[in-house]
Amino acid sequence: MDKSKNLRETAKTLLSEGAVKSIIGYKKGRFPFYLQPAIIKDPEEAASLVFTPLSRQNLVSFIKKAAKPVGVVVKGCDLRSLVDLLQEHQIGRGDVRIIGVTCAGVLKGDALEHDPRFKPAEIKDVVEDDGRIKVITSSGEFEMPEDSMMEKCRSCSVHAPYLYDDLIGGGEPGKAPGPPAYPGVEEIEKMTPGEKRAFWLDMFSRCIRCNACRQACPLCFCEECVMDEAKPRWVTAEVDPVENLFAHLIRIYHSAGRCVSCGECERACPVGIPLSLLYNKAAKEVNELFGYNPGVDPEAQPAMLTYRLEDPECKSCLGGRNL
Amino acid sequence: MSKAEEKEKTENAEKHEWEPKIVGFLCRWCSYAGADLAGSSRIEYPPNVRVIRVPCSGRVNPLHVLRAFRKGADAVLVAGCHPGDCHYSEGNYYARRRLDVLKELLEFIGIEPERFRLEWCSASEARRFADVITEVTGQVKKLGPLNPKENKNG
Amino acid sequence: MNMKFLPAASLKDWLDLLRSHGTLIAPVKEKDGFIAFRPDPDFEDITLDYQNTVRPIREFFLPHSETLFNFETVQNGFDIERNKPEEPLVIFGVRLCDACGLEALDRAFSGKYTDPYYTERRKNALIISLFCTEPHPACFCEGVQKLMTGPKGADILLYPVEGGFLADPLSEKGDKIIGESKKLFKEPDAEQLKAKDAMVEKAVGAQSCIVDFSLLPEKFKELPPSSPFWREEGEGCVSCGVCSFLCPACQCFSVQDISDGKSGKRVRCWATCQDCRFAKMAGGIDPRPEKGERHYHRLSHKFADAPARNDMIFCTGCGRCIRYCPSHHDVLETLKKFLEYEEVKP
Amino acid sequence: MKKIAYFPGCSLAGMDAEYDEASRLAARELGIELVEVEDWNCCGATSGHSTDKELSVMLPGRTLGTVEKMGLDTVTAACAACFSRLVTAQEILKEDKEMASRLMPELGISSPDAVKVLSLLRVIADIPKDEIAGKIKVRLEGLKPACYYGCLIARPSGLVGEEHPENPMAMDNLMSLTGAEPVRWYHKTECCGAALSLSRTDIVLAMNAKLIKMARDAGANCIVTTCPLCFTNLDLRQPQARKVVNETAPPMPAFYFSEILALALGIPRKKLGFDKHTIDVGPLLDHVLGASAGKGGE
Amino acid sequence: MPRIGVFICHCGINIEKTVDTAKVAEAARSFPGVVFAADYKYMCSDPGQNMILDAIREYNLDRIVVGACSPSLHEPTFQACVAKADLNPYFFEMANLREQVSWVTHDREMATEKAIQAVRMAVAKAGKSEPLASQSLPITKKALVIGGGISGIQAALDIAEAGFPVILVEREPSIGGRMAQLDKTFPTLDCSACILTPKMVEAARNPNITIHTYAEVENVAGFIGNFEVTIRKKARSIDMSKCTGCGVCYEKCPVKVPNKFEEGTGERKAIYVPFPQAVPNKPVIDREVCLHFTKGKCGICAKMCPAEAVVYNQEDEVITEKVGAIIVATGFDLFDTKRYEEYAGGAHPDMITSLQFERLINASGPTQGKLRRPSDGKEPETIVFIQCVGSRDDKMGRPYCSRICCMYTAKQTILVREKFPNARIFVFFMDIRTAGKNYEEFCRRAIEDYNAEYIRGRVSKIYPSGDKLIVEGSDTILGRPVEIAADLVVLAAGAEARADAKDLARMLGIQTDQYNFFSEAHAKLRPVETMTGGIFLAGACQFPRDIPDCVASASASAAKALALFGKPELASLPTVAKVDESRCSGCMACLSVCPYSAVTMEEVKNKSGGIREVARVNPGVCQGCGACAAACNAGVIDLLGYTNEQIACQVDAALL
Repeated sequence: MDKSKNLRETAKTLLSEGAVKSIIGYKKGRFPFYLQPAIIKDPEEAASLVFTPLSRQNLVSFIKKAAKPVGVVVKGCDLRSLVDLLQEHQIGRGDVRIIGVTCAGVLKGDALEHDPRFKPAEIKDVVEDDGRIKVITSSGEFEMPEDSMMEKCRSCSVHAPYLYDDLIGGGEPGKAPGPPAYPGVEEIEKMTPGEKRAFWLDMFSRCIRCNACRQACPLCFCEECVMDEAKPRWVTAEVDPVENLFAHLIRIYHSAGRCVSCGECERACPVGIPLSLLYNKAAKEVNELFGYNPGVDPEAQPAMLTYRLEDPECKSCLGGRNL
Repeated sequence: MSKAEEKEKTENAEKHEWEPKIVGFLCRWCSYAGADLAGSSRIEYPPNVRVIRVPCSGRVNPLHVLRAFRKGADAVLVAGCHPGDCHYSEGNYYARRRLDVLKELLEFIGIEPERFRLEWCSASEARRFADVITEVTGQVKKLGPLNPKENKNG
Repeated sequence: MNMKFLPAASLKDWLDLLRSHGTLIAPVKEKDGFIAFRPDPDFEDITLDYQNTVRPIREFFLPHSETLFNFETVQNGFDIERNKPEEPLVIFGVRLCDACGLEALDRAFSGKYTDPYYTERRKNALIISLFCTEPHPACFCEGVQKLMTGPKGADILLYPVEGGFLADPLSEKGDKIIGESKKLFKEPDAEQLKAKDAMVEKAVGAQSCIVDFSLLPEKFKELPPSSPFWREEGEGCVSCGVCSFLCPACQCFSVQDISDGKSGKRVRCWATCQDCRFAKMAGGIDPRPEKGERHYHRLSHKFADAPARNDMIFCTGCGRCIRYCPSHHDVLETLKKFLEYEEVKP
Repeated sequence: MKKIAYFPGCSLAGMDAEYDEASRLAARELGIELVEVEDWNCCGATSGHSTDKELSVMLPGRTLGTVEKMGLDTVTAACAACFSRLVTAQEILKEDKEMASRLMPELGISSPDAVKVLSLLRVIADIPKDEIAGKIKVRLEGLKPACYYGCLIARPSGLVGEEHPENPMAMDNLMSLTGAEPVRWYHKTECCGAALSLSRTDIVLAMNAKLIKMARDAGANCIVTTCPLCFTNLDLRQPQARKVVNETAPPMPAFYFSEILALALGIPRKKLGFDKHTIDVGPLLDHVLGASAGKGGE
Repeated sequence: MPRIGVFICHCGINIEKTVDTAKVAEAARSFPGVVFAADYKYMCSDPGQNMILDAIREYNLDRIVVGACSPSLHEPTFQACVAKADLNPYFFEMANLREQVSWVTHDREMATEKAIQAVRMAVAKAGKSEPLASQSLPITKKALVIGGGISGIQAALDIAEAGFPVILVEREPSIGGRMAQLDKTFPTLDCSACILTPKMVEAARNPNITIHTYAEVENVAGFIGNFEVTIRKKARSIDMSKCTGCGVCYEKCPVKVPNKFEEGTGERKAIYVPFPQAVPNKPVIDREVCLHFTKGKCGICAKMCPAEAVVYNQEDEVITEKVGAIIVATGFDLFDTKRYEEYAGGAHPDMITSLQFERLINASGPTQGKLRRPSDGKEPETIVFIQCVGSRDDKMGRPYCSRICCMYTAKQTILVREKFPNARIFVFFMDIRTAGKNYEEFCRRAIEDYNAEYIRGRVSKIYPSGDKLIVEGSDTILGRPVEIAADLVVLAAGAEARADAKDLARMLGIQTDQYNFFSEAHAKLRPVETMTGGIFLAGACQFPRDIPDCVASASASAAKALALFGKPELASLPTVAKVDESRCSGCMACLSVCPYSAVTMEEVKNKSGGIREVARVNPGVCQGCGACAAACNAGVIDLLGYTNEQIACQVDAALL
């Protein structure tokens, strides 16, 4: 089934029937290896919508400012951030039309540019063909290997959305996802404290504090970020690895119990800091400590806003132990 | 800091061995009262803890803990009423969740678990309070200074 | 000033000589493949295998953040202590787009108003460029600044040719530097010069530019930031400002005093006009609350105001803003549509 | 079969060989193999521990180290005094960090907790009741033991496990499983006088006479113990004690708890060293086993 | 820039001994914003406070920091002081240099350094302080008293007599409590019932007192002046309006079970009045044992009742009451003497507790006051009293003295002697503690006039021998073992906290000590208040107390409640949460974590004209815990008096 075609038809109907005022989807630009977000209001514009293995962006990030009711094209993974926004009262269920798309996985940001088999300039199109990703170039067709997909796609359990109003791409509706695999986290955990510090300070020496991670995050909906606050000034203008790291820890802590590991932050980061490791670590702990998997149940209370009497005691603290 | 103070400080530093800086957030109902009782009971403990009195362990914003580490704390202690004993009935349960996660994150970036403690200490547990401070101080002395600034390259 | 030939085998010796002129800065490939300019690298760590670094070199002249001075309150005012001058810099491997970006910065920081911090660093620096043989499809430096055919901004430009580099001194300083190490350089032969011309031609051909920049100043005057064009244009933007943070020609900064009320320091750091707080004033008034308005601001500054006031477009066609934009916004596409846009008058 | 290291100690290797024998047999029947600690040495009870603290740790400490080397995680001693010394040594190593760091490497102990020390009584009491009950072959109805624990099996409380320091019950419960009817009495942990056995025999005899009287008053027809020192006082010295108080009632047989258990588990009477007892246990056993003879006692 | 004044107190030598206060003041002069610093012997004294007032005027100070004792002691003192100079009390900040510095640090140099640090932090916080004000809140002038023993009755009567309504909740079927169980009272030997019963009746008759017996407090919400209490009135199975208390029902009831009131020494029926003088003197059906409820048979009581007052299908009634103050008077439990297994294995019919003794010697008790051995009904000839059973015994987790046992044991020896002039009466004691008016004289009388034989020493073992109990102990004065063959042994069981005290503490949000007794706000200066406003303690729920002490503390707690009711209105807490609505994104995190439902969502207009929801705090309801401030990711909701900025500044100052 041609998902793009299916999507265009659905979008056109929704807009022309007035079911939604706007639709957030993907469109092609000048370069065949990039897709851009498209926010359309006119049924005629629906013709520009596409869904391909380059549909990387999590479009939920654009939902807050869009004209409501808004239709939003979501992959199973993006859906989870939408569920979180519902949980956190950032949008009413009635204001959003969930256009779910089954997805076999999307490509990493630099997968096409670093492929030795062809040059970016040769790329003509990128298509999904029966669950495989194919690149059509002037020098032939190439199938992309699995490790060219985003990390989250390789352990994906939500190929089909589990909550939607329209399902694009057919197939069975998905099931509510279990906790993700938190790839890479364990390797860091195994390091010594000194190695961890060195690793992160090295990574954050690259950070230019552009805040793209924050801006691209669908869950960073605060009217004004604490990192921008002056009273108190949590983060100073000094861009050094330590300050960068601590500035980041604020976001990571704030993501705990909310972050659905969509990977937008890491994707948006221009300098390639493996941010997902940090967010996945927080998600992993929330899941292990409190059994909570965010972005699944729109009615559930986010993990940090509730508690259970039998929550584990902080490890290495005394708890009830006598000295 | 004035020049004279600075000079004096370096002199002092040379005179004494390195002393860890520990920031302690104490809930006013239980742990701060416990610390007061340690005083009235004349229980001596290391002078390394700098106490910030908060109404409840649930008031402690993890950002404050991060700030303490950022500004050079070698350890941070948050102490509140025992579970079930919170003056506000549930603040410490929220604190436990928040700080449990924070602790894991700190560990993940290389801050040893001994440097961050969440403790339950009631108004009557003066001895326990003193013991906790003594233990943390000892552990941190063993670990040495955290000061991430100096650890830029490992 | 004459072009010379530097055999590949002599590159190390030359770089070692250059180290005596200041701190050598060159591109280094890190473990995870990330390429960035690093100070004082071992020769073995220097890479020449890169399209371009993610971060342009402007950070060495206008750092992400720098302490301008320390201060302390005293009896009748402040004691101020300025930061000490730094070592001169020798930056090797700079793409022309980034070198040209410095020309834009020069106009901002060493023109009518002189910023001592920037000017001092710039004055002492030696920029050695490496010709870009395989531009990215998003590059348009030739279209906007004619950099392939009329290189500028660097002191020396190296063209990689068979067996070594053709070194083209673009400034007198560059010529002098080459002259200082005559032993290492040879006269180029015709074959090499021909290869260079072919290389330039090929690089020019690899770029595409779909905008006539000369029409832009008028158009910006015509269509105000409040136009629906700009509103729609901004809708797909996340306001991250990667476009300006990675831009070799952007120069906005912010200043912050970090103080305990008694002593402290004044810090200057990068800022982006795409940040919703960038133009916000005390009292909450924001002249550019919408993303489209901020896009208008950025682009009109680069393509209309700058040519008018500084005689230069503040864009060097490096393509970073297209490649690293989380939404892959395409500045040329926007400008093209902008030029074509006709406002429907009600 | 579960393997547990077994420290016999001097009594069981000599004077109280019947205890040793009964313990090994009973344990085997219950699925526990007692593996004798290789090259064991004196536990340090009697005078050893009161003269030199370090020696008092090193003597049992060597045993602990050996057990660790044998690759076993638990060691048991049938003798209450041996058990007490092993437990105490562990405790001192836990408390006295300085001594621990000095002695442990030498003794081959990796951590004071590396080996669990249990009394033989505790080892058997920890077997699920149903499991023991299922293996009882001879019900010892008519046996009315006064279970006598003495001072070392349940004390110091906190060190020796869950036994109540004033009213231990493990042996009583075990006896009940065999079909015997342990009597309720109040002198389970009374002193037997062992420490004064040689120096002030007069006191010891008076104490023993009282213990036996109390047991008899409570309705007991025998006394059961876990400790060779207690046993010596109750059995060997009973004739003397009787003279002191001019006792006219018949003598009170004394047993080790494992002897009773072995009998109930179907070990033939002849295999157990009852002939080594001073007080004749024959009539009582005849009475009890006769009663259950029909159920295949001997 | 604030103008901060710093004052360092010597507290006599308490601080000065280990802290160089002059050096601290000197250091403070260099802290940001500090324009004046001084040290003085006693800052809390009048001259000390005047020093602050003078400095405020002279140096135009607008923030005051005092480094002295713990703020829990003198913060209010100094807040009142700065208010005299028209400064907002929240412009005052305190550094704890005594409890947390000088008393816990012996090295003068280190203590001084720590003190400087503490003052630096207080200065930093003060620099960011804002003026805070209270709001007026109404006070519900009605009190709840939990527990209907002598303490609860006294507190209720005192409040009712002052003209305010009181709800008295008692979980037993009658009020009266422990005192109703006692025979005589020391040191006057008054009959306990004779002095208690009139009070019980008075409480029942007082129109301002509503008594709910056979009822329990199930939930407490709200805060000082404005509590909302849920009370479960357990089904009595009796229509109280019809019942005349004639007693036919319990005469005829066929079921007999041990009577809790008699401490198991006597029996009662399934339908019963716990004791003859009960208030209300109307029965209750124990559904756990009543045949009608357990087997579905019987029904005699209903048949016999002339008033047709027995209602088998009556259900529990749950009522809610609004009250302004709560007095906790839940009393104590008796130590479980069975834990002493060396005493005859824990239990023996002729070994009784002191409270059982009271019932056995009481004229209205099961034996009509004839003291007999429970085992065989024989008159005891040798009676041994053992003190400190479950008191002053670390091994049992009861290292404290129960305070009442020495006196009641002396009383009991006198009562025994009065009945049995020829009996031998022994008392084993550790120490005799008789601090109280006429107490020591009373005890001497027991020994000298009533010939009780006091033996100093503990009992190591009790065991039955024949029909006697052999008590083995030691006389530590004579230094020899003692063995007594007793007919009756009375164990002076210690007092301990109610088994469910911890649950009640949680419900009320008050603290308990390590033994689960309720904690007072200050051991000396606020002995009947708890740390939670509006909740007071009376009687032995706080610590073992005798009757006069219970009554005194009950009247004291009543006075505290009345002091509250005397105010026209209540000032709300100024340190409450506050929302910066312009920055709130309405995620409701604060609302989710607020334990007081003080946060609501309100619609406001956007700058762009749209409607959005933001959080708003009701400052009257907010109790200032700050859970919301820590939950708000954007830092939009903050806690006044402990703002994010203030804490951040303290952190910064701590690490300079």
